[in-house]
Amino acid sequence: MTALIPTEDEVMLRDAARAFCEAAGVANLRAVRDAGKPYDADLWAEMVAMGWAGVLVGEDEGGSDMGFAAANVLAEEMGRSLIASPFLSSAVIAATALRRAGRSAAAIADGTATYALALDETRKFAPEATAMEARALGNGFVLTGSKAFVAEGTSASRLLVLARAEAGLTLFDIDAESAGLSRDRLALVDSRDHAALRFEGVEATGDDVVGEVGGGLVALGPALRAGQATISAELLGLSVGAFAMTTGYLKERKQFGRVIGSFQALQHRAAHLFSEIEVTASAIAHAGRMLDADPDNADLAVSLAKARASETAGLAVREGVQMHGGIGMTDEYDIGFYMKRARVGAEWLGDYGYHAGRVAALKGQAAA
Amino acid sequence: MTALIPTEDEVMLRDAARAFCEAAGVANLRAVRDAGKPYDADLWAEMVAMGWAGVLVGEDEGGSDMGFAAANVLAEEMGRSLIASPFLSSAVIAATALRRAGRSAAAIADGTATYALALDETRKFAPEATAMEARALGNGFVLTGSKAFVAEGTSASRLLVLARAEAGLTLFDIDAESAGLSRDRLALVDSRDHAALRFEGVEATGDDVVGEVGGGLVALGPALRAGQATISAELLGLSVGAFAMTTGYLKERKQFGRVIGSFQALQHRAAHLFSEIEVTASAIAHAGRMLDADPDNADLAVSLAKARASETAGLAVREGVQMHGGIGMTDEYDIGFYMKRARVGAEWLGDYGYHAGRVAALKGQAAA
Amino acid sequence: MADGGQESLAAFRDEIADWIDRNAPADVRGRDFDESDICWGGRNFVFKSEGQKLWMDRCSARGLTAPRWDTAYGGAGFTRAQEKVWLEELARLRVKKPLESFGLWMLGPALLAFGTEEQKRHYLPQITRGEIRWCQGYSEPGAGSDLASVQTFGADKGDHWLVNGQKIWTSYADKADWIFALVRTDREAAKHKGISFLLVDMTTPGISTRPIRLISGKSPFCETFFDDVVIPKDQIVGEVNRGWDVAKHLLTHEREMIGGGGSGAIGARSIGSVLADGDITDPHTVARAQKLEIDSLAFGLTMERYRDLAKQGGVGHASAMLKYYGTELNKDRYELLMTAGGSDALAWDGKYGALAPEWLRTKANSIEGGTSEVMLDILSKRVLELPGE
Amino acid sequence: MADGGQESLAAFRDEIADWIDRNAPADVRGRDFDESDICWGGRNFVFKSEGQKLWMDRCSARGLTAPRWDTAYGGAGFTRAQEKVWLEELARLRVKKPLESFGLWMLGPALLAFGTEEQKRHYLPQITRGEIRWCQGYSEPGAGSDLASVQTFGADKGDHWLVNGQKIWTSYADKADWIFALVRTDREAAKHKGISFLLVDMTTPGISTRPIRLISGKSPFCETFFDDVVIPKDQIVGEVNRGWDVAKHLLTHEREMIGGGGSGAIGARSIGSVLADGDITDPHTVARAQKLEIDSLAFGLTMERYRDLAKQGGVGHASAMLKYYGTELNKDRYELLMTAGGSDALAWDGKYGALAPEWLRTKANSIEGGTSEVMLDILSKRVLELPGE
Repeated sequence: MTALIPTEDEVMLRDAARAFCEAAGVANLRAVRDAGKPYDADLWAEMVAMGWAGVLVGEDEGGSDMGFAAANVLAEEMGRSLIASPFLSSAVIAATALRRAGRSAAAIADGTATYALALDETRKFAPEATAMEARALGNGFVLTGSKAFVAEGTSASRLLVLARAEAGLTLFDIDAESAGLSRDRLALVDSRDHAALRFEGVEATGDDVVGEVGGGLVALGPALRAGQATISAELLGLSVGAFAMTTGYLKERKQFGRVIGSFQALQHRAAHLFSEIEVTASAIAHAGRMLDADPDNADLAVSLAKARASETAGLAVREGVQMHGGIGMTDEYDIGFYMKRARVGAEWLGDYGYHAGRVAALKGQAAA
Repeated sequence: MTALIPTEDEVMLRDAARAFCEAAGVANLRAVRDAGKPYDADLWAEMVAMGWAGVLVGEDEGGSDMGFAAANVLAEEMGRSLIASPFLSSAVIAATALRRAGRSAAAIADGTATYALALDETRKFAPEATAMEARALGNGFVLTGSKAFVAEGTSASRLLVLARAEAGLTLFDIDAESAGLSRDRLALVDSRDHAALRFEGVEATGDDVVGEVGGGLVALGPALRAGQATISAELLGLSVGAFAMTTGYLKERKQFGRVIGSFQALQHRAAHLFSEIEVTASAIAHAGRMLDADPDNADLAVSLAKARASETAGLAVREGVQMHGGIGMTDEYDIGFYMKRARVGAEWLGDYGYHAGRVAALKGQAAA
Repeated sequence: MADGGQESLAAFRDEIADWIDRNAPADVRGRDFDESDICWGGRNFVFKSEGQKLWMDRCSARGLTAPRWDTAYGGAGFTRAQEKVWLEELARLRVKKPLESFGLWMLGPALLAFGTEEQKRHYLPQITRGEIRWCQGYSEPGAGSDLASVQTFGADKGDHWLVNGQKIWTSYADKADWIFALVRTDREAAKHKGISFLLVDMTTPGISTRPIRLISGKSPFCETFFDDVVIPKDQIVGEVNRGWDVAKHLLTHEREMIGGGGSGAIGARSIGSVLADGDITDPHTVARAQKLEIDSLAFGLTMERYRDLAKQGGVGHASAMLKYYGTELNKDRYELLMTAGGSDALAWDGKYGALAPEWLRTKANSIEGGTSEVMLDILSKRVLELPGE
Repeated sequence: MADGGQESLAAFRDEIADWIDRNAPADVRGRDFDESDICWGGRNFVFKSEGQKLWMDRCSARGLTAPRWDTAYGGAGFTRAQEKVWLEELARLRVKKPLESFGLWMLGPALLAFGTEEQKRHYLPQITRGEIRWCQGYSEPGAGSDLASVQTFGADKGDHWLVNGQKIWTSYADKADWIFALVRTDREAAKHKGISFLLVDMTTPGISTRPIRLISGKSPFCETFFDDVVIPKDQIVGEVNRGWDVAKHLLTHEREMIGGGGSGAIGARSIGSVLADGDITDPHTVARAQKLEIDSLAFGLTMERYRDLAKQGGVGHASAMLKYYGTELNKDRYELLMTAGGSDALAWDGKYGALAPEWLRTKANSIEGGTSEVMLDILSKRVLELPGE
């Protein structure tokens, strides 16, 4: 496996992505929120033009095919500046699912389509417990049920939907404007695009099935791993961004006649947070390498990354707000945006408890 | 219920106990250890003379009958100075069990007998899972099995033994020198008297049953609660003692040209520990009051006290050793004795996880 | 009414209960109240109902909006025991309090301690009658925990001060009639020595306010700007340049109000309300919930124990522990609630109502009224007596 | 041997494997080794077996006890890559290392960097041949983390220093032949400026040692006393009063050895070994075990990542993070093991062997080699560049 530090190519990609994302800055998310938009379409068009939407799409389909570690690099930089976009749902999760199933992902790479993943039905991530019905009808299916927490749910042009057919869980690729489908925007704390979906007799053909009928979890597996690793990278970037903002503040803010960063109690907490971020960064780097080198055995690496990233991001934003004091509580200041996104990111695609349980189970097997 | 602060009588008792225990000091436990003794018999004789052994024994039996809050006061002071004695096993647990069952505890009060509680059979506290056999034989029983972790196990003259008769768990009061009983000293880290016991056909008569045959847990319940509350008080005292030693050291030790107690990172950790100790002290005070006012409904208060005390003592000794630095690692210095006793005390009569589960279960009932 | 024993207190209880029962209108009785039911008084206050106004007026006529103040200042002259009975009977009869205000909580006590007789007779009855609503002007941008670093400056112009500067975190400044503010009146003096405690009519030309939006959404907090504001010399409490004494007095008061996170002022949802669905079984969340239950129970007992200690002669600076521990515990509680609530908890207004904004709001608990760091400093220096640098 | 490419390294591997196979006696092969198998060398060392001595002698004759040192100083002149192959082949063939010592780890590197050519040719071969066992005399009672506050004083007596004072934490001082020690040789100079790095024969009159008993039981640590000890002027490394430069060089070395708690030097039992009985199901212990697994895995990856970073140009002071995090993690691991082990874990020597003393011993992890507090200071000041007071 490649070393856990970035390759030269990855360093170049990171520098370019950082410059781009920092130019937009948290101001971009703030503007998106204040305008009530799902994300900045112009910014996304630029990302598409740079090949980001096709990062996991084959070159034969117009993708840049840079791989999972590269997708992590991009997500980390987006996390640092809290850039809102369909990158994770569409360019990572959907592109991986489609490609592994031998379907075209060209529309993702060229930006003509964006995807959302319609999976969660209750407040906690639990794919195996999916209840949405996919009733057979002729050569096709009729989908009935609801999805509770769908990222990019209002803006996506297409949906990956997991539903229960007679043969078992099955993954569908359907038009987001299908008849019988209603999408209600959820106003969540991170000001990004989320929706609750209701399916009332939505029709799907046999061609809409991704992978095999009854093989929905098999089809979804690689995509979930990719999404979990990449949201972890975003959370790492978010932690780094919040931490940089906080140490910057510690160096400039004065109280009681001295810079507050000179108070040893704050110094030790900052140094501890630095350590946690460094340790989490290793888990993220490892997950990217594993997905590129041996994707079907990356479960442990991915759950390790998601558990660490969720926890570290929580600590980074709690310390961030507290160390900023009163100003950190104001909407005018950016640190609160980090706290809100960290909360949603920690929950999405499995929280700390879920992934800790996965790590324990996978390690248990390994030891046996 | 009486207020959560000490009464005038309790303040007097505390002051007297503190003077006595501090005069002995940790040096007493060190001497006991170096001499390989279970405890200092002369010191215990003085405690008996002061009425401490009879703190829960009725005045008609020669006891001082001061109650559970008073027993807590004594245990807390013993904890501060790490005094080793049969106080908890004999004067608290056994005295409570015998008294509630209408049996004489006069021998405990006057010091002619000391008791040990032979209960745990595995590495974790689980009275309901007791497996030791009490086979009926004529009007009596034959006890066979083993007990793994018996405090005061080598020195006690009598034993309270929980065993499983046909009618259910039954509590026996037997001579520690009974035929068929062997006691092996366990060299545990706290340098106090512990033993593993083997019962090979030990005979007990019907008169040896405490309470009802099959009613062992009923007979033991009040005694366990008393013991759990009092070990909690000891752990609180231990925390206070370790903390006092530590803050004393912080005020005198110099590093890098200044007193280390002036380093803000250590100050904040000390202040946090102070807070934890204060919060735990309230739980201990409450448990004492509940045992005196309404002993049969004191389960929640007692488990709350034991959970808090176990956790706080752990923090107090870990911070204590770390803040002492290298010298804290030497046997010559006393802080390590606190760490070792805290570990044993946290385990005995149910650890944090056990009592946290009890609190959750009892609160769940209350809410239903 | 004399400070009688148990017997006369029982008679007092009957009497006051009877009075409440006869005078409290239906609008202020017998249901669960929320924040919108609070009567704040003041020139611009919009009463929620006729009964709300009637109840305030009836109570203030009897001095019951400030029961322990002297009758000369609009109070009822109650003892502490009598006040307790009054509050107990209100709670028992499920009748809400007639008036809440910063005037009652903060300025009143400051005037009673530091004001002139003339000031007491002028300002206090306006407060008890709910005529004037006060707000507090302490914090400034850039001051934070270092409250004494006041930059708002009042230039001495003979018969008045000409004040320029800016205050922040002035709760309800946009709704208040008057403000009590710390203003630097001597730039040469030591930090704590050149501050005065001034009273200012918010309608004075040059004063403007702007509400502050928090990460949790709308808030009662404002920024308040002073632009060449003229303040007559008699609108001062205490001596010139000795305003810090007054402020310190009030800060102690405020800390006691905010402290005690587990219950009361800060408010706390029970974990069970969110965890109860039974689908959360992962050991991390369960362990956190059990620990939070334990710590909350023990903290509740600690508040009780400290009240007992206070009665016996005070707890001194150790009360900083209640502020520290209570607010940190409350933040932990809401972190856990968010975890337990999962995606249902992420909405601004969702299945659990305003849980998410409440969670965000708790982050201020350990900042306002003295940060956790300041509390730990107080504990280490004043209680543990650890040395300074 | 030239620093060749992959091809010549493969040939080297064959060659060295063959040599090991032909020369390693049965006593040093093919079984699990424990601490008692370590060959420390020195005048007083009692070899565990004839084979142990034979293996040391054969290796040292080939320079293999210090493979990277120059052949002129008793080494083999290996490259880093060759040394790695040597160690890999030893591991693969399950043959133990011929010699371990503070001389190889610490004094050797210091002499190579600061010693005179004469010193190198005199002292280094004694080390590689296992003739002289060294110990380290840095810490003093009262110094603690503040290593530069050396009080042991060497009075300048012309051709020698007359040394008086006391050292502490001198590992194996009771078994060592010589000691390298920091001694103050100028009391007037600034703290770091008046220290010299001296080499002392432990048989010199006036030196005595006393073992230190730890809370975890017996230990290799000693106190070492200097009572009018005469040290010739040529027994100094580096310049007079510049010993701190040498010490700093060695401390960096030491930190790297102690760091990395999760594995290697510190050693760590797996949680599973104690938890596996399956009777521990309470959510607190299970959650802690899962978290520890996660953090240990991520920390292991971090050590790997830092090794990669180091190859690329160094990690600088950020390596203090490894020391801090690794040792704290190891302490947490042993706390958890004690909880999981319950009463069976409380014995000095019980069902889990020496788990209890190991647990107590871990408490020193975050003290020795720079306390956690010193590591956090380094991180905040050198890496995060937070300002001093």
